[in-house]
Amino acid sequence: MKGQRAWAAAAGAALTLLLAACDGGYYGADANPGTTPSVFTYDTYTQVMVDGWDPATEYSDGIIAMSNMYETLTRYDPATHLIDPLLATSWTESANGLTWTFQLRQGVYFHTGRLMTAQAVKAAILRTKQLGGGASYIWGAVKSIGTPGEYTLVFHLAYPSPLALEASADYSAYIYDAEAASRGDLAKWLNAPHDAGTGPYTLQAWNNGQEFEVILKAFPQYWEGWNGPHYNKVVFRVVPQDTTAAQLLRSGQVNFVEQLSPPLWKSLAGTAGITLVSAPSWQELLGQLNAQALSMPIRQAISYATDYPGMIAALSGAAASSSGIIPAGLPGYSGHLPTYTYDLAKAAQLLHQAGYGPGRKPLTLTLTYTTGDPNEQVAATLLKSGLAKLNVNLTVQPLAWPTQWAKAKSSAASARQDIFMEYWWPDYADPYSWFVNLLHTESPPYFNLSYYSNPVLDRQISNVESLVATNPAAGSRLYRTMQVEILQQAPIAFLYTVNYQYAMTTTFSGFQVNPAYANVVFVYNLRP
Amino acid sequence: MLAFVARRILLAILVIAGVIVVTFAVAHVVPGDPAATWAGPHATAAQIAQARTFLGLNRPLPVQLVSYLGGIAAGNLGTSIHTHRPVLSDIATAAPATLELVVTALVLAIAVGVPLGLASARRPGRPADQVIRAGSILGASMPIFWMALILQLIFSQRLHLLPAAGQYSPGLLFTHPLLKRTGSPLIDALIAGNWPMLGSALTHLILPVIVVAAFPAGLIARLVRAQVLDTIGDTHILNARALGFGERQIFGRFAMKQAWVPVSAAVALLFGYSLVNTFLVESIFDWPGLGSYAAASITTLDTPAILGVTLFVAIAYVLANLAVDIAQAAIDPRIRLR
Amino acid sequence: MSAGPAEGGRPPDTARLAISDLKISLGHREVVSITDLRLDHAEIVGLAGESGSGKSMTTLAILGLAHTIGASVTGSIMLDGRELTGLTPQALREIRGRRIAAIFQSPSTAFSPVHRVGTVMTKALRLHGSARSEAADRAAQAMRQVMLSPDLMRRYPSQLSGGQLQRVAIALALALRAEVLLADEPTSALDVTVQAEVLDLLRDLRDSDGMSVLFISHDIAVVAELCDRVAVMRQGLIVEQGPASRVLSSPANLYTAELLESVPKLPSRG
Amino acid sequence: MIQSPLAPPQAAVPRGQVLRRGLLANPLLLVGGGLVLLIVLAAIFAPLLAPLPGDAGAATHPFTVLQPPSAAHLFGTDQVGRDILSRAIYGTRVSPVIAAVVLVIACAIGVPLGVAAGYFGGWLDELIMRVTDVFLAFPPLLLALALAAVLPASLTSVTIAIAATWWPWYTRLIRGQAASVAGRPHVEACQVLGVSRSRIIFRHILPNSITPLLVQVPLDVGGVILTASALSFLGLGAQDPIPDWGLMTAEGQSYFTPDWWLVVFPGLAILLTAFAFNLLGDGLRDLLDPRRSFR
Repeated sequence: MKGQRAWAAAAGAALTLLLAACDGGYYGADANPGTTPSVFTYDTYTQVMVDGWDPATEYSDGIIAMSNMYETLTRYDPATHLIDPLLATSWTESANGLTWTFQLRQGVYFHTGRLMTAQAVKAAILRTKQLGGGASYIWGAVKSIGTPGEYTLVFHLAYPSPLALEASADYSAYIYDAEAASRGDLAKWLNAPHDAGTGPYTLQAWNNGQEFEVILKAFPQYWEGWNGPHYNKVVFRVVPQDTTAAQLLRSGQVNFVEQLSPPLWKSLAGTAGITLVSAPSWQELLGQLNAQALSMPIRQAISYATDYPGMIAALSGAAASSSGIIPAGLPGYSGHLPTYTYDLAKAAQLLHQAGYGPGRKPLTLTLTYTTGDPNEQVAATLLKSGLAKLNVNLTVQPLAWPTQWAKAKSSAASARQDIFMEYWWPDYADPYSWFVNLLHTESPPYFNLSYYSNPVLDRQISNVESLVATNPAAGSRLYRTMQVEILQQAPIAFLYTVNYQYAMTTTFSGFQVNPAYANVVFVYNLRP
Repeated sequence: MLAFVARRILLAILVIAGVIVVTFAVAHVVPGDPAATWAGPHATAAQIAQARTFLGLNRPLPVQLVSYLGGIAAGNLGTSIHTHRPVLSDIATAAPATLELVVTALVLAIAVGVPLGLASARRPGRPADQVIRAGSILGASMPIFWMALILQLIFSQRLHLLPAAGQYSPGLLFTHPLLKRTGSPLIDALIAGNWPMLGSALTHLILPVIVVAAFPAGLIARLVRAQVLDTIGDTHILNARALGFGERQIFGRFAMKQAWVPVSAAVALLFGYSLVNTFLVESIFDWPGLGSYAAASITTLDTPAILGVTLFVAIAYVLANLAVDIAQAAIDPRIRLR
Repeated sequence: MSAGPAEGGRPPDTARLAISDLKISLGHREVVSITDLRLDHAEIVGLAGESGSGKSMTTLAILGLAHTIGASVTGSIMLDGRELTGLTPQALREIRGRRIAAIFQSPSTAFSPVHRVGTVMTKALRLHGSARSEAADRAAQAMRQVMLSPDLMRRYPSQLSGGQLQRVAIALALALRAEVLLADEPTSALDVTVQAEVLDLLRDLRDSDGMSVLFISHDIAVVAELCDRVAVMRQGLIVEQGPASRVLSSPANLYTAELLESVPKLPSRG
Repeated sequence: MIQSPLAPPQAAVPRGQVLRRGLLANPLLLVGGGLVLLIVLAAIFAPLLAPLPGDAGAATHPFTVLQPPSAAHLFGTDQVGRDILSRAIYGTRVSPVIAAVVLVIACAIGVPLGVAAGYFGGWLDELIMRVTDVFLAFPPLLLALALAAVLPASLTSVTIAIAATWWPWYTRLIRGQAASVAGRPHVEACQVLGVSRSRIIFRHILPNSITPLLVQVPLDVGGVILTASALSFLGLGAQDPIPDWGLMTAEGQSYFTPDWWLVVFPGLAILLTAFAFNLLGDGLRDLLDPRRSFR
């Protein structure tokens, strides 16, 4: 055999491998040759769809995509603090608060082609309620649903509940075609993935684990129509490095960046073609303290060892001080709670009670946070620094969000972390979400990742919503009582409240921050 | 020659089998429970037990090894935990981008390294030689991830000369759509005559290629220098001079042709080395190849994916060495006799 | 020409190669100093001496390659009356190979191991002005002249024996139509029968092609057998030179006598 | 014998003179040696040299984050206000020390195996060398990376992962040497005379086999430092607040566009350290083993 032939054979083999690797089609998986759609690209540092595609149960970061594919009966308006109509055009509440009647919008089609009727909405809500995942507790008060007319829906409640508000939730409130899979398994069909919403955009491609992760295209039969300027494609692009994200934004390759490190965000000020938007949020950074592994004095000590002013200073502008549990702007907020301060002496004293602390035996704790988020990294480092002065060694592990969450939910208690750092935001404009998700007894754990269990608190949580609906003052008092108790028990360290720092191109207008829908951009509302 | 090729192929197969066993061993030092990870967060104890049975983790280790080998023989590298797709198809999706980067970098490294090495050998010990030598040691001392960041900082963030990241400008996908044939946008754009896309792919390639090529170029230069200096004292070089050949031909033809043998062996080594280096730089340049996949697998503790990539790169490396062995035997007949 | 050239000086203008006052230095050390050494048309001159006596350095100096090992050269080297020292590298390259060819001690390393021997031959011929087809023809013809099949040109050096390679080297000199052949220990690495064949070939070249050969060897017996005239070299100096028959039968220099004594038996010339 | 025309005449020169000449002829070796000396001194006297030694540990200064280089902080401060100069100085105690430990472990595994393979030969030799071949079939760094990825992220894991993949080089290096020493007449004579195996190994084989290691090990220090830094950069090694240069670079990545000093200085420290050891190793090789000018 001659050398040239050997080379040719090797090259041929390599080429075959290359060709075999490709499934044909066009780059970008979606680009439709011959058309020049206007594309909106949303840049995020972490994977978007990690909790499945079922609108009834999805309860994680998928909201930023799902909110453009699915709609709810109502939507919270951050400007007026009122509930606006969406799929429902109007609603009434009976005097005793136990019967709610919703009039539905007519001529709305699901992406499956079916017409949205009262029957269809009822089927979706009942399925969501029955599955019990996500934020399905919002339908918890619903005893039965009547459909007296084709577009009239009547909810009969077991106890008073603010249903119009709850119907605006960003999770489990989506209205979808429950018969999309006919007789098949709907969850399986949805996770294929497919979508069955009524929203302006419909799923075009999902490239799981890849950079151009989710691609949505316009739904031509959208009820609000496509007159006037709108984006007709939405791309969710995962870029873990925020310096890269900033560069992509500068060159116009992405339109919106969800999060940048504060100095990087500030450095973009004055850059031609870029707008910075900063706004207070209802999103908090929490440290859920493993209540099964750590006694109360240790949890309190950790809360005292947290350098709150330090975090806010270090994150210059991206963080605001936390006020207990409920962020300002939500019912139940109180500015005068016995919150923790950065007090190492008190922390040392508490640790001594537990047999640890300076001069005693060392304590080793583990903390997990989401990789790619520099702010969480700073918070974790500062916490570690504070604890180190107390003879507590904090092992900090950055993990991709799906992995971090999976580890926390591990059935083996030994595999779980001591401190779980994550963001929390409400499911609708109400604080209930914090209590029912993070603090109510939960087995197996889902979001109660402090594994905290308190029967008294559980009962209070069960009552608080109906109390708010019937006696707001008493409801407020109960919220306050619960917050005092939780701060005392310290299953969660409330690190800070996020200040949104978005960066976006100036190529569109109409963006509005809506803290009730964390980090969501309602792309249809933008005018390119 | 045929016997030589057959023997080398047989050896390569044995080595690959060993590589698979080592990878399997690495997979089984993992602390923690792969079954629990697989079964997912909602899993009950029974579901985890079921997952353990499904993954075959309840069987004795030798049995698991045999089925692992069988799986690999059938092209099954397991399922990725973070993409939920077969690892092999993930690798197939990512490999073309990495090959585009590594092959271009090696071509650049040879194009730069060989002339530098020859220049160094022409005047050994002189300032130019010392500078080239120091430069190549500097290349070998360069933390490649840092070099990537610094080049990005200078050429893209500060001077705005080159794009920071990506394989091409995605905006072009809509104005100049490109059909996927080989998985390398560079080659595909060339085939399709899609010039805007080709330009975009080329400018996006510059920084990552320089970073990946830095060490190989230095190493090739030093190797060429050493080999040429080694050869230049040989009688046949004297003979060539006595025949009236000029120095340019002496170095470029006679000495260099002999140097290609060790240089090509080094290129195989550098191929493997550069594949691994992409693990460090692809995520910086947002390059959708094996390196980004491996980096993502690391943050998601995705053991099957990490090991799949490891195995794939190791096998590619063994095959590259095999190809070079055979090519060398074709260049230099003496090798066949060894 | 059977009688060989007569003893005594010819006029310098008739000498093919005339070396006078040649001094070769390595750094500040003078390693060779030759007052007078000449090579006539169709003559084989032996340059004998122990290793390290400066014979090979002389070869390099004649080829104009002494600088490649860092040596400097002064004095005069005349080829057919033309001064070689001081020529430009370009002019020297045209003479090397084309007019003065050289063959070296170990034939197995004399050819690039990664080129076919024929490739080197045709490259050298084309370098000196032959067209592609002419180069191949001339090489093949020269191969036949040294009793080798032209097919061997397709082989790599590792596929040829030492004797074959030395013949190829000589064939190359022939093909180039060189007038002077510098043969530096051309037979030392060969066994006795092959050695005899090569020596016969050199005689042939002298007799039929009129080639002048400077035969360099440490082996006084071989020199005695082959050469018309002999120069004996020691520590860079020529200690004795003259017709082979005279020098070898009645050496004037003590060193020559010593060299002769080391040979078991004086070969008889026939 | 006959001298090759090209071998310049060489007079015997005393060894010390060779060394001195080598040093003068090779300024790079002097530079490398000097830099290595500085790095070692920095590691020893880090507490005296670092302006804020506490910043190499758990201390943070959240009110002075991301300060550019100034008289107060020559290298600036990082995202939690730590003095980067102090951390960079303390960094000399991290990856160079890892390199030392890795090389000691790799020698401890590689040398005995190499000696055993070379001295005993036979099936043992076959077994050891085939295993070695398999390890060497992985590109450098790859296996260490895979191993570090499945182990918990820590410096110990990194050390284990690199050492576990580094020894085969030494086994191969030692084996050839040991085999040739074992074949020497005086060793064979010892065997005939009934000298115990352990005595032969420790008195004859081992001392005569490890010479190439003296050349190779210094050359490898830079490589191990780069490997360890790379693993830390990927998050597989050192964890905050350990002042590892690779980790500092990784953490600085989120900030480096406006705040370049977070990335520039730690990376420069890696570059300089690896460069110093490579210059030293390279020069030592030229000096001790001029024939093997390239591995």
